Amino acid sequence: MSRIGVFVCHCGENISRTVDVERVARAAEKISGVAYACDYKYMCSDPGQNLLKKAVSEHNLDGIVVAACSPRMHEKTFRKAADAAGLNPYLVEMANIREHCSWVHEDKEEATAKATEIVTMLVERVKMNRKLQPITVPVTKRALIIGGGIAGIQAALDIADCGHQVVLVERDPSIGGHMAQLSETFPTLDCSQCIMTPKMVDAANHPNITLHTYSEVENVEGYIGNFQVTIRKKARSVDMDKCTGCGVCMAKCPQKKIPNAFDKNLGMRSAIYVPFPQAVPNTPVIDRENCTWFKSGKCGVCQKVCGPGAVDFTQEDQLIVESIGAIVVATGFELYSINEKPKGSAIKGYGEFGHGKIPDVIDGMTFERLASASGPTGGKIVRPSDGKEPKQIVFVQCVGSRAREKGISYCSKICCMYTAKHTMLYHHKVHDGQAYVFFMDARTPGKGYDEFWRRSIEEEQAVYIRGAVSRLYEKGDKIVVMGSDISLGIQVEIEADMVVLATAVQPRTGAELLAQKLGISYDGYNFYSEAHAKLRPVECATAGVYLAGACQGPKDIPDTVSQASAAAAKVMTLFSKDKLEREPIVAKVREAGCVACFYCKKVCPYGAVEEKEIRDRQGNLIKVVAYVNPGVCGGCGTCQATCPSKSVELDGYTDEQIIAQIEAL
Amino acid sequence: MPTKNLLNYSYYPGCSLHASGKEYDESTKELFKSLRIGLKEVPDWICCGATPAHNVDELLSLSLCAKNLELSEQVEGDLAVACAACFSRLKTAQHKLEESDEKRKQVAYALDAELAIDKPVKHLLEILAKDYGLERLGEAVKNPLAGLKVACYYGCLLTRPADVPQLDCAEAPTIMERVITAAGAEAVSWSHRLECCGANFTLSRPGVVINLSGQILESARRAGADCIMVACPLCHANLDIRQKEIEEAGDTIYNLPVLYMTQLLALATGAAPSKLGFDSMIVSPLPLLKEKNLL
Amino acid sequence: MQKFITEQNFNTLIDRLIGAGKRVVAPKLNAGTVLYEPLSGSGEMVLDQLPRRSGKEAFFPLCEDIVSYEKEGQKVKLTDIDPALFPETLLVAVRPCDTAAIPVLDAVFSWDYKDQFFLERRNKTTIIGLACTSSDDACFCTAVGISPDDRRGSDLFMTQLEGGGYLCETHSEKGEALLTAHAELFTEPNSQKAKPLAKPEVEKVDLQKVKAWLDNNFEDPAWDSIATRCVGCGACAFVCPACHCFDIVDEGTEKSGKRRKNWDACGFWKFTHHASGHNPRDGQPKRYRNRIMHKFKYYDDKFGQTLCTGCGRCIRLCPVGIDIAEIVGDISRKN
Amino acid sequence: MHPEKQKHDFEPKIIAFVCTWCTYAGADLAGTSRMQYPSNVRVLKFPCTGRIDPVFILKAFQQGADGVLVSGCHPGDCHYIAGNFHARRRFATFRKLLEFVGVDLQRLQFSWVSAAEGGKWVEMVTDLTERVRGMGPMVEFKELAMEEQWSGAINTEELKEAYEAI
Amino acid sequence: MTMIDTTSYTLISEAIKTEAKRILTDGTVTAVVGYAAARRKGSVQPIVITTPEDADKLLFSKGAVNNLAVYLTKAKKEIPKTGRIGIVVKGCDLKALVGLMGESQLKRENLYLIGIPCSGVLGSIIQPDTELTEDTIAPKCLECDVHMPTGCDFIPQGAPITPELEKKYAAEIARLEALTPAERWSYWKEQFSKCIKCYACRQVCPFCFCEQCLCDRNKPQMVESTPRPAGNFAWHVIRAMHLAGRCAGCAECERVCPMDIPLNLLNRKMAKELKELYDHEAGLEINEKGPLSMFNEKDDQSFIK
Repeated sequence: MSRIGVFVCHCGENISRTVDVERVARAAEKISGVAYACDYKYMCSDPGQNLLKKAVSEHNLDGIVVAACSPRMHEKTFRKAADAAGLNPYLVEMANIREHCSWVHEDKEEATAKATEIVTMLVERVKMNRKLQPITVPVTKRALIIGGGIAGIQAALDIADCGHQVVLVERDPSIGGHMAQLSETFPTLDCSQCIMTPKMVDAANHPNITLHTYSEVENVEGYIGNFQVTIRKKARSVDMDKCTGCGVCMAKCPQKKIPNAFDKNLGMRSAIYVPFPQAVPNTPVIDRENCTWFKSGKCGVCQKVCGPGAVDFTQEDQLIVESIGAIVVATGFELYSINEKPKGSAIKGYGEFGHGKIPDVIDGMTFERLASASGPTGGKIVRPSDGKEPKQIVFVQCVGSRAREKGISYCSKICCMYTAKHTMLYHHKVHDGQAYVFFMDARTPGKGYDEFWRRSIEEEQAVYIRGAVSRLYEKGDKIVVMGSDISLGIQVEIEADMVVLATAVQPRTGAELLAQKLGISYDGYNFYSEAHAKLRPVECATAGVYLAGACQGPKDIPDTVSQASAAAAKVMTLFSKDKLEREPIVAKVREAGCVACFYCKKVCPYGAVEEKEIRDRQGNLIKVVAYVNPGVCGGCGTCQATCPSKSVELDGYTDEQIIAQIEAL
Repeated sequence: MPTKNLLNYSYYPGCSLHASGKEYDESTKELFKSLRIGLKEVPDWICCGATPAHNVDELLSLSLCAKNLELSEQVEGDLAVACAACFSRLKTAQHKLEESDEKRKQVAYALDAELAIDKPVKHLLEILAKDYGLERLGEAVKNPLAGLKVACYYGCLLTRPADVPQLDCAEAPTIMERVITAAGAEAVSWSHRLECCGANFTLSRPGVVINLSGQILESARRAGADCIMVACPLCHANLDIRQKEIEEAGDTIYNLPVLYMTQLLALATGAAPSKLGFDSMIVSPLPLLKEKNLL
Repeated sequence: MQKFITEQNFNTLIDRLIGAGKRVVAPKLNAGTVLYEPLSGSGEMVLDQLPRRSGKEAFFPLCEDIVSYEKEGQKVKLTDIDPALFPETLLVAVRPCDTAAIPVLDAVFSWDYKDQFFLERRNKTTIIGLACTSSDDACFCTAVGISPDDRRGSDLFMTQLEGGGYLCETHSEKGEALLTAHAELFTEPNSQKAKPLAKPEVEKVDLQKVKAWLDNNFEDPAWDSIATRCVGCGACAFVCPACHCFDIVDEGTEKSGKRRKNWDACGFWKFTHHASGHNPRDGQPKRYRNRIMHKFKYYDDKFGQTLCTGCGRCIRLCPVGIDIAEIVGDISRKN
Repeated sequence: MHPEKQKHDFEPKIIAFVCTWCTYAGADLAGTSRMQYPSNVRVLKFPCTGRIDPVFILKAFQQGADGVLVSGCHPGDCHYIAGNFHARRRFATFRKLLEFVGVDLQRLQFSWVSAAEGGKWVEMVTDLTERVRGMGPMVEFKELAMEEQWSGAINTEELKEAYEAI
Repeated sequence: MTMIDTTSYTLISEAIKTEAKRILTDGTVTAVVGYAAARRKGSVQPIVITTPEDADKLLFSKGAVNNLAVYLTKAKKEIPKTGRIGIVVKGCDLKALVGLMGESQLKRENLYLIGIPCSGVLGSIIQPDTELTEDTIAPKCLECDVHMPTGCDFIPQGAPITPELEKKYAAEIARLEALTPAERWSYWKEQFSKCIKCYACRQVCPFCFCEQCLCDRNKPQMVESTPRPAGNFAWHVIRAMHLAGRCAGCAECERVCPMDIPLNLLNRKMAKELKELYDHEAGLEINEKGPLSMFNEKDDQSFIK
C-alpha cells in the first residue's frame, strides 16, 4: 500500500478563513494509502518545507500532496523540497484549495467538503505518479542562420564571438540584405552602408562563420540540438577560391543592359555581376538567364579575360549537409507592390494608384536607392521617367498597411519613420522642393523617434496632410494626387512631380515553404509565429528554432538587431551545456501495444513522432512502431487521446493518473 | 412557341429609366432587340431605394431590394439592371443579407414572406461583355463607330465597393472600354473615370455637383474625348443637364455630348437613330455623330 | 412419477411460483432475442425456439461478485458474498442438449475443490426439461450420444402432446416435490401420443475414435487448416451449454470495489496471456485446438465425459462459419 | 454581510476537465480576483484539451458526475499549437454519439476560457451548475452502474436500498 | 417481396477459381483469401489457400457474408506475411481495405484484389440455404453504393442486380433521432444489456486491429470488463467512437453479434455525423489522415461557449 503524506496549508488566513484545514487533514488520514497528514500555517515557508522534508524520512513517504495554492504558484517550491528530502520531485502534487476553493466560496462547510474532495482526488492521482527523470538530449554546438541581412549577420556574429560554429545561408549572391540598400537610417541619419559593410566583412572573415551565399535551405531533418540541414549551393559559375574580385569580367561582359534588382531596376548591370560594389563576398555570379553563353553557347568573354581562370560554365548546384544544433530564421521582408494581384488573392492591388504603371510613382525602397550616394544616380533625386528633379513630391503612407479592404490589416511599423527621413533627405538634396505627406497617424514610439518626426515638419518643411489619397493620375508630366485633408474637411489635389508610396512590409514570397521545411508555424500573412507573443517572442513553438527580424513581423533596424541578439542569446543558452535538459513531461510509446497506425504522428503538432523498426537479433524486421523523440515532444498529449490502443502515454498525465482522479469523485 | 432569342433576362429598369433617363430604357430595348436578347420587365417593380434610403433606414433599403428580387422571380432569366444605382443597391442588399442571419430575419419579418433573393443580378455591361460575349457583339456591329473617341465614365457606384458588384476591378476597370471598342470606337485614357459626379447632392448642394462634374468634363476634354459614355442615368443627368451651368461657372465651353452606352451600341448594331432618343439630350450629340458619319 | 398438465395449468403453475417470490427463469424475448431470463409472468414464455444462450447461467452466471473490499487509511476491509443470498430458482423449458450438460458441469465443480458458488446455486435450482420437436441442420445432439428427449439433468421432464398439454415425468426429489406441492394442477397421464421428436439427421460420431486420434495428434498440421479462419472471439464458448471457464477480475476504485467471476473463453488471446508478455497459445489454431481437446479429450481423461451436447449454437453463431460437428466428424473418420 | 445562501435539495456533482495553460489559469484568476461561484465543481488539470480522451467524459458520468465541463484555450491560443483544434473535432463527434445513445447534452458543456477570463470561468461553472441542478441528478448512469446481469444477482437488501436511493 | 437474382454468382465462382489458380501458379501471390463451402447446405466459410490445387475450393455465393479484410490486419496473425496476397472482396469489403491502407496497415502493392460484382449477401443468423430476398438480404446491402468495386486487379464478368430497396439504417437512425434522450437511452440500455462481452464485434472488425485493445487492459481499467450493463454500455460507446470516421459500413459487427445488438446503427450514425460535420466519407479513397486526425481552423464550434 502507498504511503502518501498530505500537507494542508492555512496560507495565513487565506485558506483557513473559509476552509477548516484541520478537518481536511483529519479526513485525509482516512483516505486509503495515506500514511501521514498535517496542517501548517505557511507550508511554503522554510519551517513548512522542513516539516515536509522531515515527514518524508520519518514516515517513509512515497508520495506527497500539498493542499495549498495553485500549482502554478508553488509546485516547483515543493518539488524542490521533496527532491532535497530524497523523494523524486514528480511524486509531489498540489491540491489547489486556495484559488479554486477558499477564495471563491464563502460557506465554510461547503468549502471544507470541497477541499477534502480535492485532496482525495490528488491523493489518488499521486499514487499513480511515477518517478521521472529530466530528459537529456545531446547538443551539436553549431548554429544555422537563414538569411544574411542585418538580423542574420548580427545573430551570426554574436554566436560566433561566443566561440560556437555558425553556418550562415544567404539566398542572394551577397549578404547585406535590405540594410545594404538603404541610404541613411533614422533617427540619426547615419549612412546605412557605412555601418553595415563593416559588419558584413566581419561576418565573412570570422573564423567561426561559414558563409554560404547564393544558397538556399533545401531540407531540414532532426530536432533541437540535432538537426541535419541540406543546403543547396546554387551554381555561381565562378570559382570562389580562384576569383580575386578584380571585376574585369564585369567590365568586359557584353550584356550590360540588365536591370539591377538591387537598385530597384533603376540601374543596369552585366550578366556576370556583383549586385553592388561593396558586396560580400566580392565574387561575381553569372546570371544564366541573361548570359549569352548560357543562352546561345557563344561569347565566353568573361572566361577569356579572367586571369585566375575562375569562370566555370560547367558548375552545377551542389547539395551539402550540415549538422546543426539550433536554427535562427532571419529571412526578412519584402515590400508590397500595388500591381494587380491574381484573381481570388486575399491581398489586393491599388487600381486607383494606377496598378504600378505610372513611372514616377515609386516605393520607399526605390527612393532609398535614389537617395543613396552609392545608388544608380549617385544620390541625386530624379524622376525615373525623365531624369528631372522633382520639385513637388508627395509621400503617401499606409499603402497596403492598415487597409483591411486591401487584405492587410496590420501596421508596417517602419513607414512613418522612414517617410519622415525621406522628407529630410529630399529637403537636403532639393532645396527648392516641397514635400507633402498624406498620413493617417504618425506612429513614432522609440528613442528619438518623435523628435525626428517633428524635425521633418518643423525644420525640414514637410507638409503633413492628415488624410487618405483616393486617386493618382497622370496629367501631362505631372501626377495629380487627389486626397482629403480630414483636419480641414476639404478635398485636396496636388500636382506632383513624383509620388513615393510607403508600401506595406510583407514576408518574403515563399516564406511558408521554408516554414514547412522547418516545421514552424506562420500566421495568415505568412509571418512566422513566435511561441508566445509576449514571453517567448524569439522562440518558435518548434524547439531549437528561433526568429530574428522582419520575418516574424515588421521591424525597424534597432528592433531587428535586438531580436537577433536575443535569438543568439537563446542559441548560446542552448549551447552552454553539452546536453539539453528538459521537463520529463513527454510522451512515450509502449511498443508492445503499438500497431503502427501512426495516428499519433498525424496529430502531433511538433512532428515529434517517428517510425521505428523493431528487429530481432538476426536483424529480421519484427514490426514497425511509433517512436516519440523526447527532444522534440512538446508534451500536449494529443497523441495519447488519439491512440486507439493507448499505446502512447504522456508522462505526468497518464491514463492511470487521470482515471484514478476521476474515480476519486 | 420557341423563342428566337439567344438569351433571356428579366428586366428591372428602375424609376429613372421611366423618367429622366427614358433614352436609356429605349436604347436598351432597341439594342437588345437587335442582339436577339430577350428582356421581360419585372411586373409591379418598386423603387430600389437609391440613393437616400440606405443612409436613413437600412431595413427599409434592404427590404425594398428584397421585395424587388422576390418580384423578379416571376420572370425567367437573370435580372438585368441598367441603372448603376439600382444595380448597386440590389447587389449590396444581396451581399448584406447573405452575410447576416439577423438581417435576413428582420427583412423576412418586414416583408412577411420567405426571402427569395438569390436571383443573379447583372448589369447590362456584364450581360454584353460576359454572357453575350465581346466577340459576338463585334460580329453584330453593322455600323462601326470608327473615329469616335469615347471617354468611358463609370461613376463611383458601378464597380464599388470592391467585393460587392464584382463587375470588374473596382479601381481600374476596363469593361466599358472593352465593350465600346468592340463596337469600333476608340476609348480614350483619362483620369476621372471613377470619380463621383456628385449625384447625391444634385438637388441639395448643386455647387458640389458643379465642382465634381466639372472636373470630370475637364478631364475628358483634356484626354481628347469627343463624347462621354455613361451607364447610369444619374451621372447622365449631372453631366448632360448641368453642363451648361458648369460651363458658365468655369467660363469655358465643353460641348461634350453625354451618351448612354446603349445608345452608342444600338447605333452601332444598326438600330434606327430616331428610336434612340438623341434629340432629347441637352447637349445634342447629333452634330458630332453627323461629323463622324455615323448617322 | 408421471402426470399430465394442460398448457393453462402449466401457466398457472408458473404464475403462482412467481407470485410466491420464486425466480422463474424461462426462454423469453429480450429486445428481439430469445434468452433464458427471469419471467414476470407466464405470458412471456417463448417455447418454440432454442434460446441463444444455454440455461447454465442459472447456476453459472455470466458474472457474479465473490468478494467486496473497502479501503480506509492503511486498512482494507473485505466482505464475502453470502451464498445464502442466492435466490431459489425454477429453470423452465430447458432443452435436452442444455440439461444433458448439467451433470457434466457438476463433475468439474464438485471435484476435489467444491465450488460453493456453483453448487449452492445449483442446489437452489429446479430444472424442468422439455423435449425437442423441431431442429435445424446445425443440431447434432444425436451425433454425440444425446437424444431430443434426453432426461439427463432434468428434475422434471416435459413432453409436448399432440392434443396439447404436457406429459410430466419426475427424475429427482426436487421434481417430485414440485409436482406434489402443486398436485391439484396435474392429472393422471392419458393415452395421448407425444409430438414427434426432432431427431437431427446426422451420423453418430464414435467419440472413442475421436479421443483416440486426439490422444496422439496434438501437433497435427490439420489444426492450422481447421482454425486459421478463427478470429478469436468468445461467441462459441459463451453460447455453449458445457463451457465453464471463468476469469476472476478485481473491479472498482481505490476506495472500494469487487472481485468478480466472469465467463472466459479459450478463444481469447488473453486467456493464456502471461504477465511477462509471453503467450504459450500464440495463435488461433492453438486456441481452437484447446477447445476441441478440452471437449473431447481432456474432460474425458479426467471425468469420463464429453463436453459437447450437440446443441449447434456455436455452429449457428460462429462469425466465420466454424462447424464443430464437421470437425469432429472429420476426426472420427481419420484412422 | 452576505445575503443568506439559498439551500438546495440537490447539489449536482460537476467535473471540469481543463487545460493547464488557459482555463486552469483562468480559474486561478477567478480565485485571485475573489469571484464567487458554486462549490460543486471539481477540476481536473490536463496539459491541453488535446489530451482529453472521450473515455474520461464517459468515466466521469459513470463515477457519478451530473454535469461535465470541458474547457481549454481559444482557437489559435493553444500552448501546443493545435491541440485544441484536434480536441474540437473529437468532441464535436463524441457529443453526437452521446446524444445518440441518449445522454442529454445539456449536461455536457464545452467552452474556451482563456487565462484572462476569470469572469467567464465563473459564468461557465455557474451556468452549468444551475442548469444541471434544474435537471436533477444524472440517474441514467447511476442506475446502470447498479444494475446486475440477472444471473449474478443476489437478494440483498442493501442493493435494493442503494437502488432506491438514487 | 422482391427476390434478388444471384444466378450470376455461379459464373463469378468459376472466374474466381480460374484467376486464383492462375495467380497462385505464376507466383503473383503466395496465398488467396476467399470463400469456400462448409458442411451445412448453402453455408460458406472463409478459407486461405496457398496452392493452385486448392483453388477449386473457392466460390462466391449469397452466403459469402464475411469481410475477409479482417484476415489481413495485424491482429490476426495466422495469414502468411510474406509476398503478395490475393483476396476476394465485395465493394463493402474493399472500403475497409482502402481504410486500412490509409492507416498504414496494408500496402496496395502487397495485395491482389479480386473484386466481386455483388448483388448482395444474406443477413445475420439466417439459415444459410435461404433464398436471397429483400427480407433476408443483409441490411447493409440495402444501402450499398459499391455493388461494383473499382480499382481491383481482377473483376469477374457480371452485372450486379441492384433493385431499389428501402434503406433500413437511414430509417432507423431517423426514428431514433426523433425520440427523446430518455427514450433513446432506454433503447440502447436494453440492447447493450444483452451484451455478453464475447467481443465477436471487435474480432471481426477490420479496424479493430489493435494488438491489445484498450478494453483488455486493466492498468488503468478504462472500461469495466465484466459483462454488466454499465461496462457493456461503455464498451460499445467507446468502440463506436474509435470507429468514427473509419468504419465504412461492412456491418460485420452487427452480423456476428450473437445477441443481435444493432451495432452498425451506431457506426452509421457516426458516419452520417462526420459527413455533415466535415464532409468525410470513409473508404472512398486512401487518405493519409482521417477526419479525427486533422482539423481545419474554421471547423464548426457552435457547440463551444
